Amino acid sequence: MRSVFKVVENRRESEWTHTIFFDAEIESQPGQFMMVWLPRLGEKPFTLSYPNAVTVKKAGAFTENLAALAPGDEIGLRGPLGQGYPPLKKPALIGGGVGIAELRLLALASEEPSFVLGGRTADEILFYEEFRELGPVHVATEDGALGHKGLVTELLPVEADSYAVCGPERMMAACLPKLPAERTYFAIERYMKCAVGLCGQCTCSGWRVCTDGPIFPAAAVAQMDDFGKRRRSKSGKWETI
Amino acid sequence: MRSVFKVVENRRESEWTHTIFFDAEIESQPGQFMMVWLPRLGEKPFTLSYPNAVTVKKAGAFTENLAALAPGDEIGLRGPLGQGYPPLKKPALIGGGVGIAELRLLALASEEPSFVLGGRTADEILFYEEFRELGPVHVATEDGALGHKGLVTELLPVEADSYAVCGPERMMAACLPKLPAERTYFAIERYMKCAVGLCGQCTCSGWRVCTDGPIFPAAAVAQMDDFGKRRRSKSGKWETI
Amino acid sequence: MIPLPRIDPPLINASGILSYPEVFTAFESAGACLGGYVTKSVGPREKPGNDNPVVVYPPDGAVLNSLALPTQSAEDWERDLEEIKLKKAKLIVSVYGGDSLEFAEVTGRMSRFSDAIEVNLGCPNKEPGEQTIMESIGQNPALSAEVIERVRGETDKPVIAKLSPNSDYLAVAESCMNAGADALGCGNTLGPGLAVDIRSRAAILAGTTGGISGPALKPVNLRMTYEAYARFRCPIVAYGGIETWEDAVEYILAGASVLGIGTAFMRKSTHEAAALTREIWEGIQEYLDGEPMSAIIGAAHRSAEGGGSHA
Amino acid sequence: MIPLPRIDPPLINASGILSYPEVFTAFESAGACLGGYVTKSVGPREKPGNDNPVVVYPPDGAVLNSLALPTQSAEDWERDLEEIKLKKAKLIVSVYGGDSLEFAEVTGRMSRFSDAIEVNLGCPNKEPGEQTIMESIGQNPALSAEVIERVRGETDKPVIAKLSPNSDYLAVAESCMNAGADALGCGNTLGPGLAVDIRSRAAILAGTTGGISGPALKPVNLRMTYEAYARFRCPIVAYGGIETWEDAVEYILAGASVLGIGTAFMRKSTHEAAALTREIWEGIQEYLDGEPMSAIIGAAHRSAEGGGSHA
Ligand SMILES: Cc1cc2nc3c(=O)[nH]c(=O)nc-3n(C[C@H](O)[C@H](O)[C@H](O)COP(=O)(O)OP(=O)(O)OC[C@H]3O[C@@H](n4cnc5c(N)ncnc54)[C@H](O)[C@@H]3O)c2cc1C
Ligand SMILES: Cc1cc2nc3c(=O)[nH]c(=O)nc-3n(C[C@H](O)[C@H](O)[C@H](O)COP(=O)(O)OP(=O)(O)OC[C@H]3O[C@@H](n4cnc5c(N)ncnc54)[C@H](O)[C@@H]3O)c2cc1C
Ligand SMILES: Cc1cc2nc3c(=O)[nH]c(=O)nc-3n(C[C@H](O)[C@H](O)[C@H](O)COP(=O)(O)O)c2cc1C
Ligand SMILES: Cc1cc2nc3c(=O)[nH]c(=O)nc-3n(C[C@H](O)[C@H](O)[C@H](O)COP(=O)(O)O)c2cc1C
Ligand code: FES
Ligand code: FES
Repeated sequence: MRSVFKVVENRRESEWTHTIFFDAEIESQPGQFMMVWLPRLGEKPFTLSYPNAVTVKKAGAFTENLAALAPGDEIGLRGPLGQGYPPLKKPALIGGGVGIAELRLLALASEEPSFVLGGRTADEILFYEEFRELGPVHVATEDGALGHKGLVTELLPVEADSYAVCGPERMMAACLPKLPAERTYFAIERYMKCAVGLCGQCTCSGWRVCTDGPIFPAAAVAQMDDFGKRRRSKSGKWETI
Repeated sequence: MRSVFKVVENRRESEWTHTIFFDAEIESQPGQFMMVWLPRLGEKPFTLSYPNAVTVKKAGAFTENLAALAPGDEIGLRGPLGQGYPPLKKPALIGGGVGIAELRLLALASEEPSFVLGGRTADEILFYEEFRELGPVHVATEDGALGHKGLVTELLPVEADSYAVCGPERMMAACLPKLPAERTYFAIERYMKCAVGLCGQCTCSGWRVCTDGPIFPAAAVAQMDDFGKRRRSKSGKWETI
Repeated sequence: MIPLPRIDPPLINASGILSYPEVFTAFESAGACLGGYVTKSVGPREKPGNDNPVVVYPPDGAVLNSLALPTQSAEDWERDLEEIKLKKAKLIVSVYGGDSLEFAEVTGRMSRFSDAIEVNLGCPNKEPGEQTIMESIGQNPALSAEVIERVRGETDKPVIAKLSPNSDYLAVAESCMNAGADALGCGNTLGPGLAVDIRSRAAILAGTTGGISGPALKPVNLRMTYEAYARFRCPIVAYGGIETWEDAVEYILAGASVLGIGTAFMRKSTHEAAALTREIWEGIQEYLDGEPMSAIIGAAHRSAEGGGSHA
Repeated sequence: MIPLPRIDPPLINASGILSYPEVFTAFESAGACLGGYVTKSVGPREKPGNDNPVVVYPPDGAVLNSLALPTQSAEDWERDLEEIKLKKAKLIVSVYGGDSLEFAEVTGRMSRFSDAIEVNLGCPNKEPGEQTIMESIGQNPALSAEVIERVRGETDKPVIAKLSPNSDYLAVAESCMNAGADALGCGNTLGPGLAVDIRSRAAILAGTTGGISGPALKPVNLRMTYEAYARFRCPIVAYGGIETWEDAVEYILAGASVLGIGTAFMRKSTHEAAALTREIWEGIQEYLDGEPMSAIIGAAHRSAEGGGSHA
């Protein structure tokens, strides 16, 4: 699917984060992603936070433009792409930063989810109220404004039947040894070009994140030497994570 | 559909006519046609006489080759193409020459068919025994060897609920005024190149026989100035019929 | 420059598709929404073209044809065109020849019947032993210019130079425009391509290779339209894989002012084909939403200039 | 002529697809039936290529890409290739440069890692302001020969000259073969083509146009393979729309001895892609029915000569 839709709402979630709603509902599996196209500005990967919205953290020129869209503006979408989560039983959803938004549709699709969320400050704990209605929410903030003062990893382990982790890669790498490999899933991010498995750009130890992922079982992630360590930049040159 | 099959039987029907059976059954509507391809020799239009056979009258180089195929030889088929007959109630099937063969599948698909068949000699009345088991058969031969001595048109009119005519165009043109326009169908032949409506080569008064026909209602045929008169040759130049 | 006749709606058939005057009349009587019809390319002398098979259509939207320009003689075409009775559609006669003199001779005979002359510089098919027009003329800017100049001398009707996507078409177009062409045709078939039957191990087309038309051709001829419009801002008649109104709009935004439909008529009866032309034209009109079509011709260029960089 | 290494099975990825050594290793570990892997084209200096979007896939089997040869530096590629640990597949390094000296420089660095060097003469993509290799070198027989000659001087590995279908490729191939190429690559992407978004009225690819790959390309590169084999009877590595074993067999009958798969991996996970390679190879083997593949390479030519005329 490749289509251009109209923005219907720009909802400010925090200082850095906006949810952009558009006039179409996309059917996807939680964990799959979309390539968001802004005509003449670029195309980058985002996960749906609602069937009709993406939640965007301003990180550079493209996300600045995306977060500034107003009702009536055009937004192009290609997808859904990649492999999402399998159905999860009573999962603990462990999110950091804007990764929290990427867990929202998974939370809605799961039975008895619980949440372990981290951010620099209270503002960054997206969907906090909404998640509290779905299940227990444990929070860690670096400035201590909400919940535990410190890193989300310090809240682990927690009891659950399965685990889904989405956040900065170093946070995820820190979670890896603390969670049971056979019941845990990670959402890996890499620089994406084609997003359909052709160019090889998004490799994590040889597995193309756009088609083999972005969701990988922890057992596979544990075999990936590059995880938490290095990734290929736009030219293919290695950069340290 | 475009495929190459193997010939399984070459059945001699008469001095000039052979039925070539191949190892596949083609689903078609009676009246549709196939482009028969002999690799490196050419491709020409034929109507199925069985789901797995065409009946061929030797008329030139290609049909000589086709009629000489032996078991194991290759035969390419493209189709079915064009518009066949609508379902016909108690039809009289009026055939001349190899056109008789083109009526066989229609006969099998029709309730209570009757037959009016013509040829130069008895040998040319194809499927005579088989048709007699399906319904009454009226025959005219030019040499009087079977049935009425003379032309098939001399047997008309006959009683029937509908009429299907397939034979040399001058014979069909002679039938036209003798049959009720609203219940009669003609099978028109024209020189075919693409057989899929592109090249325009097969025009009869502007109607492309390969896609608008080869089966046309008599009411439409009555409006065609070219019917029975002229057709375009391989180059597009008009030739008289 | 002589303006193109008013082709309304701005849809026509592609040359070599439908081909003959009586087929145009049948289309008109079936309610086809075509504002003009283009003849099969008319050559100077009768020529049967390649033997069958002349078309093969692999899956996935590519059609290969190797008709190799069958034609009756120009005299016989004159007789045919005298008979023609189109109600309101315009008639474009497509012409070809083995050299510029033949192109001119055919144009001289056809001019009086036609509302525009389309010069076929790009057919990639040939009979065994022939050279293609594309090889002998259409790839050569100087020879193409000579053809257009001579054609120009034989007609006061607008002249459309129909290009091959397989040539250095901007160079050819440039010399054609300088030589007096009024519009560009973008374009003829691609390739040619080959299809091999794996069972008999033979090339399927009797002509071995065939020009590619249909959806597979669209991105290439769309780019040709885009680049030609950017360079010449002249009227462009676009051909190549137009099957839907969206395809047509893409070509218009790239710079086309007339849209030609060919392969999309494949396997369609006259009534189905006529319905397709109506759907395409209705889709374009809905898209226009009251704007004149001229307002959006080439609009993809304006936005490329207006809108920022590849950030 | 230096023979190609034994690539068994004779299937490889296409350059720019999968691209990186660690991806090759993942494919091998997933049981892919590829007897060789080709790197992304390696250039002399780091270059990010075009911005996104770099691919667009209209319906009907055409993919347009405008990656424009992103590359890390040749030094960084050396480091990457030192790490590589393929079990039995051969490694082909694809090289490019802005001129023959750069091609030679990269070849000199890559030669020791590779079982063959593939020289990319045909990429139709470019970053804004650049000239394409195809425009600057690949369309010019003399410059292409200069590239091959210099590359030849830097390696004792077999050299594959990978051609563009958009050029006068037989002339380019001729001069490459004379300059010391051992095999031909038939070929790179077609066009390029354009895709326009009708809602925003913008070209979709950031690079505006992109090379066409996938099924739409097959008839053209199949013809290139056929013609190149007829002329040179040399080893041919064929690329373009190979999705099934039937596609592969068509190319073999036309003259290919190695088959490259690119776009067919689109949207496939590593395990799905590996399964596809197995299906293709199994299909070829069943078709061969015990015959060696060499017995059918170019068989479509033999039958064209043997079998009658176009009657
Ligand atoms: C599968 C996936 C899902 C994602 N989902 C979301 C989401 O829901 N919300 C969200 O805010 N962000 C998400 N991201 C991250 C988002 O794509 C980047 O933040 C965005 O591309 C940054 O672009 P920029 O031009 O604003 O920043 P830049 O200044 O270009 O870069 C900032 C950072 O973003 C990364 N980045 C830039 N371009 C790409 C690219 N093409 N592909 C991947 N990473 C890139 C860079 O590596 C860099 O680390 C997701 C990334 C992936 C791979
Ligand atoms: C819809 C249709 C169904 C047909 N069904 C049958 C059938 O079931 N059995 C049968 O014996 N014949 C059938 N024919 C006729 C058959 O196609 C021709 O007899 C055959 O093409 C002659 O080829 P040739 O090379 O042997 O003869 P040629 O020497 O080439 O020509 C002999 C005659 O056949 C006609 N012919 C030649 N080529 C073509 C062509 N490409 N398309 C149409 N006519 C051609 C010529 O006009 C000429 O009148 C059918 C024709 C059409 C149009
Ligand atoms: C069967 C066939 C015959 C053609 N004959 C001609 C011709 O005589 N003259 C010409 O200029 N182009 C000819 N063409 C090219 C078409 O006019 C058109 O440029 C091309 O097919 C692209 O359009 P399409 O994809 O809509 O078919 C022919 C194409 C086909 C498929
Ligand atoms: C995304 C993409 C990137 C490519 N990059 C390169 C490249 O770096 N070097 C090269 O020689 N060819 C490149 N090509 C061309 C392919 O190697 C191949 O020749 C072409 O895609 C045809 O094969 P296919 O239809 O199987 O994809 C690329 C093609 C695609 C689709
Ligand atoms: S982004 Fe191209 S393979 Fe994943
Ligand atoms: S044979 Fe081509 S249109 Fe009928």
